[in-house]
Amino acid sequence: MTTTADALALGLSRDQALAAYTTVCRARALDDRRFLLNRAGAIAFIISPRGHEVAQAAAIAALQPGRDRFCLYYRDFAAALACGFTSAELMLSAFARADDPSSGGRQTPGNFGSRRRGVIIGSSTVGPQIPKAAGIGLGLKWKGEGALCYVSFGEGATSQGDFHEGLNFAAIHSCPVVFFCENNHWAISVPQPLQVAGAGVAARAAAYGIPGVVVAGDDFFAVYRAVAEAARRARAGDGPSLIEAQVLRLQSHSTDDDQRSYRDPGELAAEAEHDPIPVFQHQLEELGWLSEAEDRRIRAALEEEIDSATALAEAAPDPDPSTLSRHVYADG
Amino acid sequence: MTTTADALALGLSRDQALAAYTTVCRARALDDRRFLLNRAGAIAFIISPRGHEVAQAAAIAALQPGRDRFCLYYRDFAAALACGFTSAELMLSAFARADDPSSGGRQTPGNFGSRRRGVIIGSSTVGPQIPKAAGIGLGLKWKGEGALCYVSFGEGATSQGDFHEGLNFAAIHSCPVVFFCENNHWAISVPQPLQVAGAGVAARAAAYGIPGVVVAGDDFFAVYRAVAEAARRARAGDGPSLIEAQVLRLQSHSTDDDQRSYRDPGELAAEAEHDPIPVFQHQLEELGWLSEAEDRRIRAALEEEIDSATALAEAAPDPDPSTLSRHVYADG
Amino acid sequence: MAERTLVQAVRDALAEEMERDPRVCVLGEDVGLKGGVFKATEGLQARFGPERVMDTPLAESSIVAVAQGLALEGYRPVAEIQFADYSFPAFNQIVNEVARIRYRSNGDFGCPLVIRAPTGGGVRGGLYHSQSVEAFYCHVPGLKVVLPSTPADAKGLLKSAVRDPDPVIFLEPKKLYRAGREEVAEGDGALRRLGEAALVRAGRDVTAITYGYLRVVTLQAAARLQEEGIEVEVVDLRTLRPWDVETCLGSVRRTGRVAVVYEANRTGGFGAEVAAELAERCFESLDAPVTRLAGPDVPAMPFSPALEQAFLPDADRIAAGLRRLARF
Amino acid sequence: MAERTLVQAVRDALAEEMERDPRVCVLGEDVGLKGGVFKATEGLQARFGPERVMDTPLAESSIVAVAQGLALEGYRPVAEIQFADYSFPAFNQIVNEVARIRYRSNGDFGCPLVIRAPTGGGVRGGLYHSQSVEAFYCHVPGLKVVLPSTPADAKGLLKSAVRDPDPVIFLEPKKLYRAGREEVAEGDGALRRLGEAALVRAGRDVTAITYGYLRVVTLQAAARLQEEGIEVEVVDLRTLRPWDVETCLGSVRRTGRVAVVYEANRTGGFGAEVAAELAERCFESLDAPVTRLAGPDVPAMPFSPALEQAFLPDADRIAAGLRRLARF
Ligand SMILES: Cc1ncc(C[n+]2csc(CCOP(=O)(O)OP(=O)(O)O)c2C)c(N)n1
Ligand SMILES: Cc1ncc(C[n+]2csc(CCOP(=O)(O)OP(=O)(O)O)c2C)c(N)n1
Ligand SMILES: [Mg+2]
Ligand SMILES: [Mg+2]
Repeated sequence: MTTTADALALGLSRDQALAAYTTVCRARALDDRRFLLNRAGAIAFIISPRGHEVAQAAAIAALQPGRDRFCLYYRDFAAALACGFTSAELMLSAFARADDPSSGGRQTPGNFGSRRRGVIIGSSTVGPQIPKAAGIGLGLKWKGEGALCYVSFGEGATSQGDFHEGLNFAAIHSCPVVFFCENNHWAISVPQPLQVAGAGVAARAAAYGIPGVVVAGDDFFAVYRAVAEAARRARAGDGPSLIEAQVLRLQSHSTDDDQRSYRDPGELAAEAEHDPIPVFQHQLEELGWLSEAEDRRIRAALEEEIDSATALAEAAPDPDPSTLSRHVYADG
Repeated sequence: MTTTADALALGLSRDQALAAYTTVCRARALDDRRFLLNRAGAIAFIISPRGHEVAQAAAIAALQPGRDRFCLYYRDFAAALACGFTSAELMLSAFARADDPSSGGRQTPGNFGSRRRGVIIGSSTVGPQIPKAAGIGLGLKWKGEGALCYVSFGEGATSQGDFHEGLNFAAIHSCPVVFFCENNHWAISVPQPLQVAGAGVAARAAAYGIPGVVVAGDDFFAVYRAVAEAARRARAGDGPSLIEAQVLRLQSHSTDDDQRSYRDPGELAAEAEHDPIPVFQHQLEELGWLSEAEDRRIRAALEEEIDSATALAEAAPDPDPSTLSRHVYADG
Repeated sequence: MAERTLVQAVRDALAEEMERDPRVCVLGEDVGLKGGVFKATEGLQARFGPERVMDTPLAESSIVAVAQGLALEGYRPVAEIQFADYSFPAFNQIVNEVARIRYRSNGDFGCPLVIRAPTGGGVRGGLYHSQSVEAFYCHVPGLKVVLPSTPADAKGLLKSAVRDPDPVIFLEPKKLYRAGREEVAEGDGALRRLGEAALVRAGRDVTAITYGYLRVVTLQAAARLQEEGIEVEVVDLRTLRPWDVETCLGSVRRTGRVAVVYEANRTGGFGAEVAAELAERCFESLDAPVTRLAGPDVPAMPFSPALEQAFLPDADRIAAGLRRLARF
Repeated sequence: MAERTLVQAVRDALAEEMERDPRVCVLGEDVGLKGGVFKATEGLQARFGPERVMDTPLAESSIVAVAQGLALEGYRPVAEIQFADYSFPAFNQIVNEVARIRYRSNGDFGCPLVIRAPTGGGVRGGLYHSQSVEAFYCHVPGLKVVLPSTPADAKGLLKSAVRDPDPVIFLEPKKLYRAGREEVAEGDGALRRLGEAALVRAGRDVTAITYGYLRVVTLQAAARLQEEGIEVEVVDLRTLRPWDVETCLGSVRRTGRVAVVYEANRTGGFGAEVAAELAERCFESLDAPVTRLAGPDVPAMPFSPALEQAFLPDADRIAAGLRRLARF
């Protein structure tokens, strides 16, 4: 775990750290609310970021939303918030409303997209964003303005051929890409040993002659440092890096899944004790950057924010059925 | 280069080595004849194994045709001969005759297949045989009879997602597979630096936790040793290995290509001096296993063999057009 | 005989075939302990072990490639692709490799394997869990394509697919997985031959040829039209490649009117093949144009219920199309 | 104006568009120094440099993915797939990603790119260098599909494809690459609009709708039939998605007889869509069944010339089909 001294050495300001902490708490509060809404039958389907939030927020904190590009995946709720999505917007997407900024209710929630924010709309398909990020990186390299492309995915996605093709291309052309794997050791019910041959995801970087780093996903500062270093390399023209953040999946894969049917109860119980949010909170307290009172204030404000986000989304209109055939082509 | 003492230590008999040498010379003689026939307009299209023959023959010499499975690729003429294909059969395929044992004239030459010989019919598509070999290896592992699956491909094929998927699967399940890359540093006109990021093909094995070995493809004994070791591991249940044999492509990619249009003339001239066949011949002479007279006898016999193979293939009938629709399905 | 849902019937078919033939094995993402995301393989790993029921890495191209390798070694693999939408990463393995191996080897090799995948929409899966992919595979010589819509058909056709010497794409309409139950036979008594359509409702006025989930909706439309005095004959194709041209021709020659009803994108859908063939071969019996009632040309069912409903042909729309045809 | 072969016209189109618009770039296997295996990009790397004309690794999925990434950054990439048969490893990127990005983002993103690939048979390429793949892509909402058969069409349509805001699959009949020359205009004067068929021969007895290499053979058949007093009207679709329904309807309503002539595998080919649509919409004008004259249902053209010839519809076979129709 990063020590206080290490953290201070990163040059991250208290404001930045607290903003990230707020993002993390916002993601969690949103998630809690979505589960309530799901149980009440108000929304259909949830993929939860629970356990990944700190790693996601740390990664984005080390980058430059507004300047960089972000190819996120379906579990990246905290990352999306860090890129500028609001609670209300994510609620609109949970309710599949017309004003969902990502897709107007067309895609399942978790497929984040916003051109003006540099968040490239993904699909539910696992893997294809990885070589796409290499292409975006190539374009950014040609532009020469120092922007980079961040792309995230689970360890399951690394099994796809597209993972290999993307890393190979980006490495050959020194594309400014940060490959960020959120390794929660499970792809739905398939555990890492049946998914990833060899020592792990980061160990694959060497195959392409690029840096590969393993980092504890509940250590905000460690993730921040790893991504900041990868970003520095990318912006300097030194090419891509692969970062493997080890996290826990503190929920089932989705509300369509029940992990108790395939996981060891003891292991599940033990993991439940390792929520990364208290760890981050504790780090901030150690640094003297967060008091209990401040924490309560943040969380209370978030409750209100999410109340109104929910109210807004509940009241928002569904997509007009007559728009079904729009945007198949540019002139449609 | 392997020394005489090294070679003797491999336990390979003189007969075995001379058989492999004969295979190498047969492949070359066939190739020479095919070029003559091509220039005369008698056959349409050639992919040449020139420069790869010694590596191919060495690899197959370390395996057990009749017991093992072989997924070859289009440049594997010496490998196919080592697996039991005859000169006449390969000529039948060059002429696209009905009796071409691989495909009855349906595929371009170089797509070798024979169920009874354990040579799995490939397609012209680059890459798909690699994960297929993992599946064959899985089946062989289940049977538990100690057989293995050998699969070969160029370094260009390693860029395909299928390469990654195949190695990952085979490594996870310890499938008895020998992955053999014939790295000639060119994929048609694309040189290795634009194809393979990182240190090279063998360096990718570590990503999957399996052995990766680079070997000089003109050193028969070195290739033999590497493949024999990989085979030993595979049969013992220790899983797959990746071998990268560095070879030269002493011809253009195919008769549809002219490498002088994209390669440096000096480099081409220098490479032309490095034919692996004289190297192998010299090694055998050093060992006292081959005399000049013996060599002449072998080559003279091959000339005759190829004369009659050509005569046979020239006279053989074309496929009957009425068979066009056969074998789309089992009952057709 | 026991009452079974469609997904249970799939599971029973797999279990029976694995019991019958030790070469049969199952592989795919999450098919093991979890039993598949739709539970189609539930309990099979406990019963047959982790080799015969194998969780694969998340890589569809290799799932098909490994299945093919196993088939070449004499096994009878049944690969699950978690959603038909995710068969595309395996498209090259399916089309260039699996489908063409018999032809390219001049009959020396065959590749008996089954690729199962849930297909179609209507379960709020959004754009990437709702696609209808049959047209892609129906255009590939060397493949067979099956798309059942009842528990008994699913079981009987899957058992036949497993025993078939050729590769079979087996698409299961996910909206029907738990939509109803029916008595399903056991063992060889359950077998249904590939390539045979079912005349599921007799009628003299209009023929509706359909398959998959829209069979259910077409039957609803037919019931409604009966009240108006229009008798609709409904044919469920069940197997799309090869499809049962004779049964369809027979029906259309009787009624003189035919609509092909399918959920997939209209343009280039498999219904175009059916319509084109019938239009050519029934020309002299036709009293009205061969009509297609199909899904719109948008990528797939959106997640929003409002849009999902706008996509999926319902009984009203199908009835309207058939009524128009009857009155032509 | 200069005389150009089809492959030269492709090259000219690329050069002109790259000259006109600095965002246009070319990528693919061997497109650089070698200039492509068919020389469609010859000289472009020397002229525009190794970034704008980039040799990629041998990995089609990433070729399309990288092109897409560049498109998202505002470039106008033209990706070459060396043979249409090798587009299948990229099928997921093309269908699930490229084609659907505008729809899934509700119009926020677009993906203007062109994927060029030589298609079809007749050059002794064997089973894996001869396939006709258009039906797969024509079934995908979000894609446009172009398949020209003359130098001027190739140039004009490729230039329009490069400027189109949507992804275009641009298939080039390799058998016609060097089959003949014609005068081809330069600059914007060369432009041809996507979606417009060409009525390439007028005739009052039968309509033949075709595209690609078979346009040539259909015209030969039409010339032969003229000697017998049968006047064939020939329509070259040129763009398959969207296809020019109106021009086809107009012709069929005049002649009352129509054959759709295509080289691809008959079952589920794009000709099925054309036939189905015309059969439905011209019902009252038809004097004979809408007929398909297509390639057989075998994987592709075999390497053996005897078998290749048996696959490819020739003028005799097409004339026979049209004659039957005229006399129906
Ligand atoms: C190509 C493809 N295959 C299968 C799926 C179904 N699926 C969705 S998520 C998932 C598991 C992904 O695991 P991982 O990449 O580790 O990410 P995690 O969900 O654990 O964060 C699977 C199999 C899919 N969406 N896309
Ligand atoms: C999927 C696919 N893409 C492209 C091609 C065209 N092609 C045939 S061989 C070749 C180069 C292969 O290079 P490499 O793998 O290094 O083998 P080598 O020919 O050098 O032995 C290419 C691009 C193909 N056959 N298959
Ligand atoms: Mg995971
Ligand atoms: Mg090579």
